[in-house]
Amino acid sequence: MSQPLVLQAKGLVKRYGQVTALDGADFELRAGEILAVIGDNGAGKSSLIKALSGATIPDEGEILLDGQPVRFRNPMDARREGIECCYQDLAVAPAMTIAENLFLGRELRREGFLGNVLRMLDKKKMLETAVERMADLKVGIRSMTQAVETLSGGQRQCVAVARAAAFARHVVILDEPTAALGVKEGNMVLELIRRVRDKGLPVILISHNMPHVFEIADRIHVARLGKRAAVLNPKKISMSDTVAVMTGAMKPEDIPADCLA
Amino acid sequence: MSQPLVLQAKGLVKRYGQVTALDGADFELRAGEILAVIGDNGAGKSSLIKALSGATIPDEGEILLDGQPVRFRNPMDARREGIECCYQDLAVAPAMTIAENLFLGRELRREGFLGNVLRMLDKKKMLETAVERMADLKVGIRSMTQAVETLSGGQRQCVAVARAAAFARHVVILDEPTAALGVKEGNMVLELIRRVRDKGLPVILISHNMPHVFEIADRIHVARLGKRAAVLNPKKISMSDTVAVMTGAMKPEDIPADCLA
Amino acid sequence: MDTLKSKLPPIGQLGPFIALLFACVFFASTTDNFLSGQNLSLILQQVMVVGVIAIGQTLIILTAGIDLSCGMVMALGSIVMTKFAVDLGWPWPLAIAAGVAATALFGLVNGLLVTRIKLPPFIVTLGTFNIAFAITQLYSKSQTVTGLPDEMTALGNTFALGGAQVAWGSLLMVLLYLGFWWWLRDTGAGRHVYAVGNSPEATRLVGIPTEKVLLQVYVIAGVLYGVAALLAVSRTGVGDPNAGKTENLDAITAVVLGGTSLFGGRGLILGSLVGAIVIGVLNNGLTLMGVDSVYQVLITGILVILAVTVDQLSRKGGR
Amino acid sequence: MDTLKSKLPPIGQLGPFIALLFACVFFASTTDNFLSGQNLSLILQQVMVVGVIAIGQTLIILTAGIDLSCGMVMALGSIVMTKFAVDLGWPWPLAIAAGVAATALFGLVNGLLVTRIKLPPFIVTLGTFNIAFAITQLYSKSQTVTGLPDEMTALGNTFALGGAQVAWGSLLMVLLYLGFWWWLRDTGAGRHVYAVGNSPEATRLVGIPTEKVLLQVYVIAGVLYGVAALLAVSRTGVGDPNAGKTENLDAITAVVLGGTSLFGGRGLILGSLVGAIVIGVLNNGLTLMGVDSVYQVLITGILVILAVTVDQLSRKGGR
Amino acid sequence: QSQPVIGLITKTETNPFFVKMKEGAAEEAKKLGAKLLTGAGKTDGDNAGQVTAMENMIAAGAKTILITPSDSKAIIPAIKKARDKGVLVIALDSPTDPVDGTDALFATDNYKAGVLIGQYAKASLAGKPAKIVTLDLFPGHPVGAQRHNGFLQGLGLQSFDAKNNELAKPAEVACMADSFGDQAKGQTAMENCLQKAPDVNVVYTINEPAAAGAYNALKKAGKDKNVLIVSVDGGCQGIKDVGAGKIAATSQQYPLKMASMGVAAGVEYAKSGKKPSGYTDTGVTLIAAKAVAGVDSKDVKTGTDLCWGNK
Ligand SMILES: Nc1ncnc2c1ncn2[C@@H]1O[C@H](COP(=O)(O)OP(=O)(O)OP(=O)(O)O)[C@@H](O)[C@H]1O
Ligand SMILES: Nc1ncnc2c1ncn2[C@@H]1O[C@H](COP(=O)(O)OP(=O)(O)OP(=O)(O)O)[C@@H](O)[C@H]1O
Ligand SMILES: [Mg+2]
Ligand SMILES: [Mg+2]
Repeated sequence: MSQPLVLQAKGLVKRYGQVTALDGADFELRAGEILAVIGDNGAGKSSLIKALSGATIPDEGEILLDGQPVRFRNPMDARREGIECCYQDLAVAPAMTIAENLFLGRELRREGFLGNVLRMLDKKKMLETAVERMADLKVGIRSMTQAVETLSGGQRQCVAVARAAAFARHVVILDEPTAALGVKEGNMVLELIRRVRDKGLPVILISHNMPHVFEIADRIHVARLGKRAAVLNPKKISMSDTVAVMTGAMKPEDIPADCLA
Repeated sequence: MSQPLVLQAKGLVKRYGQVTALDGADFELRAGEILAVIGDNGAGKSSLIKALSGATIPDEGEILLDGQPVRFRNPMDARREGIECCYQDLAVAPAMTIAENLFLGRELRREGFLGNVLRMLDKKKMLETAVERMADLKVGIRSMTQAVETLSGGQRQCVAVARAAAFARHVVILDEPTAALGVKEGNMVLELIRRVRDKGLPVILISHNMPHVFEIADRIHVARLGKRAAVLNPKKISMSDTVAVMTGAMKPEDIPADCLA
Repeated sequence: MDTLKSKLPPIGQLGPFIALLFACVFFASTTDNFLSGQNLSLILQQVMVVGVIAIGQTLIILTAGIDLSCGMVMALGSIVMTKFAVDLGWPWPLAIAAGVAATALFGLVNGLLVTRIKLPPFIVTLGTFNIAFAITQLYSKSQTVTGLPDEMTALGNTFALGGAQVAWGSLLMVLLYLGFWWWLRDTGAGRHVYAVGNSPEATRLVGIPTEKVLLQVYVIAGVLYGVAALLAVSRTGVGDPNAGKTENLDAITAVVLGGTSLFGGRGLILGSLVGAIVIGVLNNGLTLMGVDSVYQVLITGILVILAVTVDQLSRKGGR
Repeated sequence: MDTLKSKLPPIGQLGPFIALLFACVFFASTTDNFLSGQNLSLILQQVMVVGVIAIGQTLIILTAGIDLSCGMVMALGSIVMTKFAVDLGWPWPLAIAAGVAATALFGLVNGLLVTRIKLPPFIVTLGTFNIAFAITQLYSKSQTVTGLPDEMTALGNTFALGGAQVAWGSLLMVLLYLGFWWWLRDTGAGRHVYAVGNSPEATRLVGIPTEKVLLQVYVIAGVLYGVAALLAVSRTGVGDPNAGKTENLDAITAVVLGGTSLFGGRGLILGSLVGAIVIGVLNNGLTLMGVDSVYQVLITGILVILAVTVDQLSRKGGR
Repeated sequence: QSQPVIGLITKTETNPFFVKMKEGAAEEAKKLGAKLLTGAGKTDGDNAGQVTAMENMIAAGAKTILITPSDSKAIIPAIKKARDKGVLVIALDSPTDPVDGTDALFATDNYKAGVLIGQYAKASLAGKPAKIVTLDLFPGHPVGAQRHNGFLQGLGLQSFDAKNNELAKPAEVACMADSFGDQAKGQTAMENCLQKAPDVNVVYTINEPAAAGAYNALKKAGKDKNVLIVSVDGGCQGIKDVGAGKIAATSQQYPLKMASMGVAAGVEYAKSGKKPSGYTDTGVTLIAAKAVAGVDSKDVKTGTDLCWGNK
């Protein structure tokens, strides 16, 4: 139960003008777990994971990776540590193809002279890999050389999710990965999350879909008003109590101790 | 049961290059009903409602409003008929404020000379109305003069939903309005949809959220591969059978007759 | 709270004003007569043509377009109005109307090409730049038109205002700015200009006739170039076929210095006025300092960059 | 299927070529010697300077930037390389290197201002346009530099190719285009240029160092302007301090005619070559037809608009 | 025998001086039955554009090129290429450097034009100390430098020689600004200079549009009576302004004459193969409404008759 902490944050604060998106938020992710993060709209979930993945720099607070303090100045720093994130607003380049988006910033080069010296891309291999990855999600996309802007909302989301899952070496962060997905595709993403976890990588999953959360999460981090309200154990607490905590109907101190995690 | 048909489409076809998004889709919306449209990602749901709301022009097929054939050449034509649509990619102007987005293209003018001759906007009234509308959705947004680009994903969606609901005089179309919403906010949108229906307006609701669909829909239109696979009666059919029809596991002809609607 | 704040421009939009202030303080301290009322009103006169052109340019840039033809269209307008008055002997109000009609027509052509055939504004207006230039040269036979009726140059006359002589044309420019500021801020049509520039697709989807909005902007800009033509005529007292070559770059510079984004949808039209004045102040101040013309070019280059740097830094945090 | 299709440019990108074809057919039928090998190779020579500048301009425009300074920086480069060779007596390879270093430095300055202080490229390069002009004038004392070593003008020499005399410089231009085409299409660095222009925020979020990509593009463009400077020197045989004033507009026109979007992220670099050639063909063909020079301006304006119209119509359906 | 083809390349499209030149050439070509091609640089000082125009004209079959070189040195290699192909090249208006770069030169001396108005200004001042404003072309333009430096030379002040492209700035010059030869910009420049040097008594302008702009500025400031404006060109409008007392004196040049001489030489070359050679000075005449002692000048009537070689 007390696995080592992989990613940890203490007292994160992020202000946007008069709005305080994060108001002293704490966070703990353990090795090999699936941690769900839930909360009302505007509770600061996206702001939290943006700080964890280097997309924004928090005004206050500290982040520890494997117990060591780290400072991510940009997403590259986080990526270098093997943290991959699928953002809520997807972060895809609409005019570029699916294959290109999948490998953006992680392009495969050819072998030998062409790749090492001329730095030529191995487009064939990238295309093949893209076909494979998207097949995993069972999403019926005809051609990987289609521009992402021609995809349906759900298809686009699959591209972003597949990218994050494919390249992570340390932590995978998914911000509402199933929001636009159909029943089948949503289940495929849950399946994918499990596979990632089984490879030993911890996953942070933000979701508003309670059945999904209860199906897959090992622990539930409840965000409320820019803070962490509680961490719950989905095996002990009921779905309705969880929603009550989330919306503030149930005070954190009223939660039975055995439901905490 | 056999209410008059408000909006009807026959044999809609829409092709994008090699991709056929709509492949002879039929559609029927009855007066005063909530019609859910479900289907896999890429099944052509968004393409269907875009054709119904004038956002795209179908290559083939016809659309009838109150039994009269209509040709929408652009969203303005549909709006003039009182059809309002909340699109999946939201259609908001990110740099403009929430209040401005709510009233975009439907601005309120001042009374008297200032409004009629100088066409001056009544910003105060628009602001007040915006506060009211957003309060309906119980979404905690501090200021209506905030730019939409500073909102969280769910807050942004609320803006788009509120707009469509506020201005419709004939038909309301919502494309995955609850996808990014939290449990509480999602329920508020369902509540809003009911209120709209109770005013007598029919609502088209696209959603991947089966519990929502079964909670609220009067009939369920199942889209599959660019066609209408079936129209189901949620009071008779089970959720799992519905998913089976949607994914193609159950053939339309195998559906028990009393489950059709 | 909402209402008070929404009446003041956000601090981020004060950048251009700060840059102007810096420039003024600098020249006030390095030259003797920069701050004299007369010199300041002179600067206002010198920028009135570019200033009015920059209004039209701002509208177009707010829709994510650009207009390279503005100066040449203005030159054509001034030739048409002066030749109609002098050669054809039309009464001056009609002659002026003819000139404005010519520039409005060019605006209409630009607008139609942009909205109907969906051509990029850069190329369309580059084309009409050439066309307007050639027509101007051919129609005027490259000859300056002189002997205008006094009424046509009346806007160049001045009236006393607290010691300084202010030209009627400068006043007109300021009034036009205030009018369009109000229009953009307080009318639906004005807000739609921002919306089209900010997100054309979203604007179309909510049912605003985006093409009509665009077309209207190009025509309004054309009319404004006609007003600028009248100002140019009243300033120099002639119809000059050689005018208008650099006004496009000057006007775009004024707009960008004023903080309006070339990507459309964001900006404040009063900023363009400030931008135009900054250009005039640099030109005037450097001449007063007695800087050699090559060095003037050098320093202008540096100061333009500095001005936007000030603007950018004053916006800090407002990512 | 995927692979075959991905090797051919989509039909929508053939627009510029079609426009070029139209222009050629038109001039071939209205003049005698337009289609002669010699005339065609002449056109290639005439566009080589703008053509090479347009490569750098394309890269910058693909990142949603714009470079107004390109021509002036080129002029500065040609003055530096010729004065170093003639006045300082440096050996020609070193002198050329010095000129290219100067233009690359300007590219670096542009890039740093754009990436570090986040200034709009339009204003930054307008500033460096002025600065480069002033430095060129001051350093050359506005005097043309003559008496160059033959090696410096060797790229202007020609070799026989199937009856026509082709300049080495034209060949270099074409090779550079092919090289950058490959680079943009087949290397990660090239794809990142598109990504930054298409969606800077998404590119940043996937962990690509967007500022480094931008900076690199501006420096590469600077180096290309140095190459263009050498081509200009070898074409005219002198170092000309008054060169470079209109190359920015010409190059941007070539890029836009070639179908690249000024909003970044979309376009084909070979289109810019075609665009540059279209400009050269219009200029050449109209002179061959004996059209009066004012009418040439008029017709150029109309034809430029027609060229993009053809492009636009050939794209139909590809909304 | 086919029609002789003659190409005329001016510095720009718009300057009335070059427009007149084109008119003169067209008239002469029509008279002599030649075909005239015209071209120009894109801006003043655009050498590359002139080179391109020359190449295109030769490709179009021109055997004679008349050119007003934007850059006297930079154009030389291109002219050499043309002459090597047997094309007759004649410089109009201003010489190339070296002068024998072209077969012949039909031109005017811009430096001398400056000297003449300088001398006129000196005589008019009659010993009063000069306080000068110069409204120049723009940085780096040789003609701008020649007229400016010639003017100062004529005034007897420190100056540079005719080959220098820098502008001299003796102490008597209170303000220098660029007018780009444009009336509106000339007016702006003069207004600014008046702020700096309110007690100016001599204004030199690069051409008559700039002079008209300067006059406007002076008049608005109520100083038009006390200031002497001198200019160069001698266009019909400029001479009118001399007559109206706006401009005190201007150095008149003769573009029509240059052009018709050039065309005639081209036709002659096509017929007989005879090339003209050497420098033909088409002359500069000082035109002033009020003659001053010690300086030779012609009156406005003569100027009007001759304006740009009308008759
Ligand atoms: N760039 C920004 N500028 C200003 N305010 C911002 C910005 N980004 C976020 N906010 C504000 O911070 C608060 C938290 O936003 P955040 O996106 O973290 O919410 P969230 O929990 O992810 O919500 P959702 O479930 O709707 O995605 C919101 O009130 C939002 O308006
Ligand atoms: N502009 C376009 N260009 C090319 N293909 C398109 C375009 N728009 C949609 N498509 C294709 O049409 C198909 C149907 O798309 P549509 O958006 O209607 O699906 P959907 O049912 O709304 O899916 P989702 O549930 O993911 O939103 C998809 O395969 C998509 O790739
Ligand atoms: Mg979020
Ligand atoms: Mg959809």
